[in-house]
Amino acid sequence: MNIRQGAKPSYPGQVRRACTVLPGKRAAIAAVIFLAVMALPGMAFAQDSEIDSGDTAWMLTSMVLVLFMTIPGLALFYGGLVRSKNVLSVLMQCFGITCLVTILWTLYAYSLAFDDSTLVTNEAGETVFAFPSSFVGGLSKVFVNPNNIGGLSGTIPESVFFCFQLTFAIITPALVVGAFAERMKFSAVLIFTGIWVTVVYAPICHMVWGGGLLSLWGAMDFAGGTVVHINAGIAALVACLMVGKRSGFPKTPMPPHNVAMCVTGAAMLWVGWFGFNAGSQLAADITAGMAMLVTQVATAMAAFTWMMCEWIKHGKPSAVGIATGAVAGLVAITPASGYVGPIGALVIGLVAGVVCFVAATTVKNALGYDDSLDAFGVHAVGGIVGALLTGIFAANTLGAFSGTVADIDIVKQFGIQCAAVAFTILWCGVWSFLILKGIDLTIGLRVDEEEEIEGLDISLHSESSYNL
Amino acid sequence: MNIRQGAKPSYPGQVRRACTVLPGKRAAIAAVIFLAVMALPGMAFAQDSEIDSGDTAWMLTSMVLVLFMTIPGLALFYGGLVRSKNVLSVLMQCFGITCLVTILWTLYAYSLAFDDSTLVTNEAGETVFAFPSSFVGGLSKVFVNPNNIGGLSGTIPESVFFCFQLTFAIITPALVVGAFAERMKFSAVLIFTGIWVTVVYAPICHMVWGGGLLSLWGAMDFAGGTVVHINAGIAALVACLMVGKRSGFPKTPMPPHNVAMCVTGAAMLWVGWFGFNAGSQLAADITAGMAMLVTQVATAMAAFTWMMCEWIKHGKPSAVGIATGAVAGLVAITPASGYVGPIGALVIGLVAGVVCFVAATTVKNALGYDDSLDAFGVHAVGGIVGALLTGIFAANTLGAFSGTVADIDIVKQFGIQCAAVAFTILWCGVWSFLILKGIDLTIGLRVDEEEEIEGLDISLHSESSYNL
Amino acid sequence: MNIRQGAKPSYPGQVRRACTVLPGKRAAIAAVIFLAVMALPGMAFAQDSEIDSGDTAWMLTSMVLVLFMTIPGLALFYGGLVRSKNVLSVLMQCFGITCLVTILWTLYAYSLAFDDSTLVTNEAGETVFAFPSSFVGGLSKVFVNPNNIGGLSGTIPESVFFCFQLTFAIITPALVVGAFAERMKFSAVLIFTGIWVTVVYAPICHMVWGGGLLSLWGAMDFAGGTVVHINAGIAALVACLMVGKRSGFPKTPMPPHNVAMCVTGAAMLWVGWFGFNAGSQLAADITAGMAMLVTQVATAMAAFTWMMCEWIKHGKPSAVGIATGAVAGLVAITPASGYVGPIGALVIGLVAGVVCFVAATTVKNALGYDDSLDAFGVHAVGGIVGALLTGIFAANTLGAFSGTVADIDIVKQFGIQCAAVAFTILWCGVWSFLILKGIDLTIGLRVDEEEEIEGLDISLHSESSYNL
Amino acid sequence: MKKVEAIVKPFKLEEVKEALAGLGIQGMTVTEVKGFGRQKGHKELYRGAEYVVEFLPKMKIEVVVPEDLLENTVKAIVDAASTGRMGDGKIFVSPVDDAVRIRTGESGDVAIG
Amino acid sequence: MKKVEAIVKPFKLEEVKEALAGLGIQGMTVTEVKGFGRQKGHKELYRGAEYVVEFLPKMKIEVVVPEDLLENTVKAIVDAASTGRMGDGKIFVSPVDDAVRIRTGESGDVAIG
Amino acid sequence: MKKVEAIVKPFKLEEVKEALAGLGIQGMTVTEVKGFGRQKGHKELYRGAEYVVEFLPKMKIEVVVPEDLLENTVKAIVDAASTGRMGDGKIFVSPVDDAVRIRTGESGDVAIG
Ligand SMILES: Nc1ncnc2c1ncn2[C@@H]1O[C@H](COP(=O)(O)OP(=O)(O)O)[C@@H](O)[C@H]1O
Ligand SMILES: Nc1ncnc2c1ncn2[C@@H]1O[C@H](COP(=O)(O)OP(=O)(O)O)[C@@H](O)[C@H]1O
Ligand SMILES: Nc1ncnc2c1ncn2[C@@H]1O[C@H](COP(=O)(O)OP(=O)(O)O)[C@@H](O)[C@H]1O
Repeated sequence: MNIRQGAKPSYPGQVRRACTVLPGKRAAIAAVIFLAVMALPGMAFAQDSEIDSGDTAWMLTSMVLVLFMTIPGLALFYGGLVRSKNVLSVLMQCFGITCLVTILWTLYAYSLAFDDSTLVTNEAGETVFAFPSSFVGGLSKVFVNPNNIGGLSGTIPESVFFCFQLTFAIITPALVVGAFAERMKFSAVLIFTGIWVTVVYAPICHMVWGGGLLSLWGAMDFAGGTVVHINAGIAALVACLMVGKRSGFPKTPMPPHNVAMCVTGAAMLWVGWFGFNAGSQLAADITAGMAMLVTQVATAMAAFTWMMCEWIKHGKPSAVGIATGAVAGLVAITPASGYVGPIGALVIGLVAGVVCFVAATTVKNALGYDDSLDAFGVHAVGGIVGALLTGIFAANTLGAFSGTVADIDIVKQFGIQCAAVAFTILWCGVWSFLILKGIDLTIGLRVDEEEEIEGLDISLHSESSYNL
Repeated sequence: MNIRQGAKPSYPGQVRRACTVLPGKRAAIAAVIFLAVMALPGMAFAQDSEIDSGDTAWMLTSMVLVLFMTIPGLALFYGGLVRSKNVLSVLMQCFGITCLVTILWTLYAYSLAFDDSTLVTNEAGETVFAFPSSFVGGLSKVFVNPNNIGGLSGTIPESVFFCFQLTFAIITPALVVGAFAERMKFSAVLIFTGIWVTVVYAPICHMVWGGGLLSLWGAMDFAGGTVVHINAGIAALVACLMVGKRSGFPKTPMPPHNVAMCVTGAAMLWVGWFGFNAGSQLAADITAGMAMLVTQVATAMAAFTWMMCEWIKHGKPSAVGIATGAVAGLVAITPASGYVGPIGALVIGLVAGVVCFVAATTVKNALGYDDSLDAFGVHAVGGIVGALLTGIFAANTLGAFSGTVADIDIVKQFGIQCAAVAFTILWCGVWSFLILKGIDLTIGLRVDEEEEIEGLDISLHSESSYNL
Repeated sequence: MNIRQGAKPSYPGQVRRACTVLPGKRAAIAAVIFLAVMALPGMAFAQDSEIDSGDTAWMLTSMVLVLFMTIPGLALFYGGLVRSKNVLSVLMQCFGITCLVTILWTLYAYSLAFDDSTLVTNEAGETVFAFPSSFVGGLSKVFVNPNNIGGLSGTIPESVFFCFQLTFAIITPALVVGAFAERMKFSAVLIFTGIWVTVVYAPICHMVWGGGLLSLWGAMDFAGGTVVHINAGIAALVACLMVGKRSGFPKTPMPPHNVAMCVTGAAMLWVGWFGFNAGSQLAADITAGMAMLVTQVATAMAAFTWMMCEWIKHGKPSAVGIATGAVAGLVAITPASGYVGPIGALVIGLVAGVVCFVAATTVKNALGYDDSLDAFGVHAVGGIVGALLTGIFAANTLGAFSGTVADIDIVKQFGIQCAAVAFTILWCGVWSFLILKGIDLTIGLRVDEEEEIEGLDISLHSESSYNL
Repeated sequence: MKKVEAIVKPFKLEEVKEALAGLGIQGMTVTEVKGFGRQKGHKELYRGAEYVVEFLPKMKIEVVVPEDLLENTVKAIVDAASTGRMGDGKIFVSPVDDAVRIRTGESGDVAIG
Repeated sequence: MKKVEAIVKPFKLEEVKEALAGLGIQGMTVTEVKGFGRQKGHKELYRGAEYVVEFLPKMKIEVVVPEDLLENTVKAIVDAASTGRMGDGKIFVSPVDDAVRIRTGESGDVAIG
Repeated sequence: MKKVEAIVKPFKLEEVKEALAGLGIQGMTVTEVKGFGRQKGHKELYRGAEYVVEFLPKMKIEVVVPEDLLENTVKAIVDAASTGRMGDGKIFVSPVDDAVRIRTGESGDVAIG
């Protein structure tokens, strides 16, 4: 029963493309190559010629765009929202996470997510459930080097696939920063990140994109609704509950210290997100193009919706509002991006705009938790909206509202999406709690009050951002 | 007489490429495909293989670059130039326009610009003048969805072409913001944008790039001299005249509140503009490469020239000056970018630098209109300079000053360019006036004086950008 | 003995690829084309079809990324580090250099670096030493125009190669700005840049990448360790010694006026650097992918290391520190990027982090020169670390520490790298001294003290950045 | 010698300056301050959290004048700075024992001339 | 009429404001200042160069009160602003000859009411 | 007790501070202000529009001293802050009734020690 997959790794692109209606040029290329190889047996360049320079060009670019989302994008978006005495601490957290995750990904975390050599297949060659391979990858890709990562992954170099996925592993814990900003110890942030990437991110990534559990269930997540956003958002909620409120919250107003910086960061997130979503196709093809289009549409719609909600409720639309709405739209379209069509994306944007607006304003204020920068309200809530609506609007049978996926049973798929969301919430919630508890009991999560009032920039980093 | 074009849409890339001297690899590919199809009739992947992953990769990237020009690029460039009490209003306008135009483009505006199914052709298969198809596109591409936009446009997915053109439709009204900044109502900005994109932008775009009137005349506009810059610049002039001067202008000095922000935005515009110009080739080929090269050269030259003008006239070169000069160069090279050579680009940059310098300083001060951020002085004037000089430096018969277009009658082409410019000025001027008049008579264009003095950030958006 | 190379220019990509272990698809493509040409003699599109749209797409993108490094990246990184009265002067210097170098490159400097028509070859067709062709290129590419630059360079348009290399020529003198910031005359900066690019940059570039002296020696410099960083760093040291200390240095503290701006710039440098390193392969292939991967790894490691050094030494890690460490890592991996593997890159990052930290803090303070923004401590020192370690970690015989280069004699290669570094230091040091001396004796290098105290923004540019 | 401290609305600064110049006063010192008073602050809004900005931007103009100019100075400021609306500000007059011009070391009325 | 000038730690501003409001004082003017005193500044660090920031951010609250309110005002500020740690700040009391409300031209105690 | 208010050029702040420390003065309060006086402002230039910045950056140093230190204080400031050029600034001396140290509640001369 334990047949190793051997030379046919199940990379996410392929897993996901399995249910797209437009197999596109990949199939065509495969056919060509097959013919070529048949015709010219033994030609030395047969394997090399599988690389597609166009796909590779786009994926090199996509990696750059996704890194751009975290630094400087997210760093500015979050940095602008905090008070001026904490801006550097947020930038440091984004930078520190970027560095740390890169190192761990190189040493072992990539292997835990994407080494599929331990996957178990049945006689028909289909991957089947097994322990632990349905939860975590193998160890054959630890200490990456030209010998274990020097080849291709589909039509692109595996090194590029490694880098692209690395940027996802970077931004996910960086998103969590929004929840505990302005009060958590820098050392605790780094330790949390290191453990969390190992026991939460890499496994969930493996389960969704590496041939693990959720992919066996048939969950659809084009670019990371569960892996990135629900994951980050749930960790954020747990973190802000465990770290506690900022001193003075909610009585003292804590307005953004630099809204222009925040809006700049949001714009960069928007721009970079095309690498995230259209890049997740791992190719420069028709599906990537449609992913780009629906990303733009859903984002614009969500931003516009959030703005209109404010206009109606408070009489005035705000810059922080439109920027936050854009992020909510980006989050919601993420899992859907390779599957839905433009009009479906309009609906997803509309729903995400309204729901996240309510979550980040009314609900948060009602419940009174201090999710400083709304990492939960935007990423978990938006991610859930997107993951569920993916199950509906992916279907290619909805007229102008059609997506691109054929043969989809909407009710069943919606059920699968619900199950995948619930599983992610559970896995992430429990582990995040345990990790944070452990840190709290040892080095402590939080700076002391005097340091908090002085600001983390001076108290943790001996710097102040502005000497104007 | 009414023969529908059927399967041969006249997309701008193709219209424009018709007169380039280097038909490049497109012809070669066509030949190969032709041969392949001849040789292997009925092969299933024949149509799919028309997509070029390299071209698609570049166009995905180009879309991202052009979006980057508006948010954050233009937003920062303009945001830095206004006073600190209005910076968020400018950022909001850029964001709001981005969202609104995306939604309209998806619903119907793309169809008005690029649905060529109503174009009328003669017996020889050439498109001929007809009403209304020479002024506006058809309606077969409204409510875009995988069924009407899921195929290819040339060698790239039509969804990518849609997105690329969308970013042009976004930046054009966003440029106009520079003229009425610091005093126009946000609601009026949005309404103006919605109508203007419908009755000015989409038709002009159709006339130049969609097979309409100006393309029948033979006007050359590689990347949007008329469509984007003259269009935006004329609307800007009309708008600043109709909205009126800022309270205090010109007696009170209104220096930029953050020159570093403005220069950062200019740098981003420069960087993103390569997507604009080299992307307008719709392919990653020799013409795209040359478009990139001449864009860089003209921009550098115009910036340097503006700087030297200041140095000579005022004794000191300034940062706002060099940044503005760069933008003037970018504008001027836009219509010329796929046609002229590097030395021609040097000349275009030189002329644009001097002429726009005079327009934005001496002329504006002399005439006394309040084009807050010089949207007219830079975009209309620079666009006209570029459109006219394109008629000259495109010719491949000028020695080191040569462009890349063969068989061009310089005098005649110059005349065509003049006519195209004049037509655009007229069409845009009249419509812009009517739209603004209509808004003025209904909801009003302008905030009241107290709101203006308090600043639009607080009065319209209940926010202030800086809480340092 | 003087056989002209004719149609086979020795462009850097090719020079460098000569010793990579993965000749990759280029060989494969060549073979295909060879076969095709054999089979179909005289087919008109044979030459055209050599262009690879995927490679071209990536190189168009890479050019944009490298320009993005200088403006806005480096401009913000440096601009944030100076005092607020000098921020615009730094931005102006970056912009001015960008413009000036673009113009000179177009007129003649590209030719001096990359016109290989004067190279001398022996009977076996190998380039051999000759004067002056081993030191400087020919003049057949002056006044670039479609006739001398309209073709291909390898698989990409030569115009794109021109632009890509131009962005290297821009950033190199821009890096030097860090050494003399806050006190040098703007006119002197421009004159220095113009001469320096002509007599230092273009020749060194030719010697390393254009078939000149250092390439004959066999020096390995994938993306510019010698050409860009050591070159810039040495010029920086000479410049800061000759221009003299800032008034008040080192007694008066001169903290960065805007650390958030500085960190933003560093993030942009990081992001753009993938164009620099992975773009230097001139193709979207396996080597480019590996270059991207090692760039990310070394940078993260160096940033993390610098941060830990601070944490250990001063008790607190700082934002300026982690950002500077990232730049040090980027510098060090530059020469090595196409040759080493990920674990080798980790080591390079570690060494660069420690060594540059010591150079920029302890050594600088001990010796007391005023390298305002550590252009020497980061670029020369980091560049030397990288150039030397390239000789070691390129070898594909080091197990998990392997690079990708076969048949390398580590000891010999290390010797060659030392020689190349020494030669660059000498050439650049002597010329930089002479140029600066000349300027000092004529128009003078430095503003007078009153201007310096008032700040260069007001005294040289009549502007102040912030009017908040 | 008296010090006149006027707290005015920021956009009135220019007019006050000119009014004082009209009296022949050649020097003054200006500080950005925040005022709290009867004038209601505006509310700001961030993600659904509303809060009131109670401290409003004001300009403090300090001018030290010889006693004989006092009355006119106060009057000039009142005239220039008044809009008749809440928040126009206050003028405080207080005694100054002496003034010194740093450049020359002169003291007394001549130092503020 | 007296002017009470209090230099306090920035985060005490809100409490002082409320304490004054508690006394019925309806107006005050606040300035961001830098204080130098016994309280040690923190050190900042840039690329290995350490330096001490000696001037610490403080808030100066100026409030002009009728003489009868003076004592209570000073007491209220001391109570609200004191943390018992170095750097809590100072209060200075000085004479004011007159006050004028710009809006109305009223002067004397009524102008500061 | 007297308040000495010195308006000086910003780059002289450090020297004045040291001069005062030399007299044993341990506390002072500094504010960034804009000065208007005989010293000509510079012009700034934006896209061909020139305008003159009339208000120049200055530093206001406020120090409250016991009467006996007054003379030396003024002298020390004049010596430290003078460059002999227009715009060196002014010193104003005014009466202070009392001072209170917030931390301890002490008042009088001991509060400013
Ligand atoms: N007692 C006071 N002491 C110091 N400053 C005051 C006092 N009362 C008012 N101010 C200042 O005067 C400004 C205007 O006062 P406000 O009560 O708003 O309006 P008005 O002067 O028109 O009555 C306030 O913002 C504050 O800066
Ligand atoms: N003599 C003085 N004149 C003016 N301001 C002073 C004087 N002494 C102290 N200050 C101000 O009071 C603040 C607090 O003084 P400091 O000596 O640090 O603590 P404390 O008041 O607790 O003794 C200082 O930062 C300064 O702003
Ligand atoms: N009458 C005044 N009241 C308040 N401040 C004054 C007065 N006169 C001058 N100043 C302040 O002193 C500064 C220096 O004065 P200025 O006339 O420029 O030079 P100088 O002191 O050398 O004569 C001014 O910028 C202003 O801040």
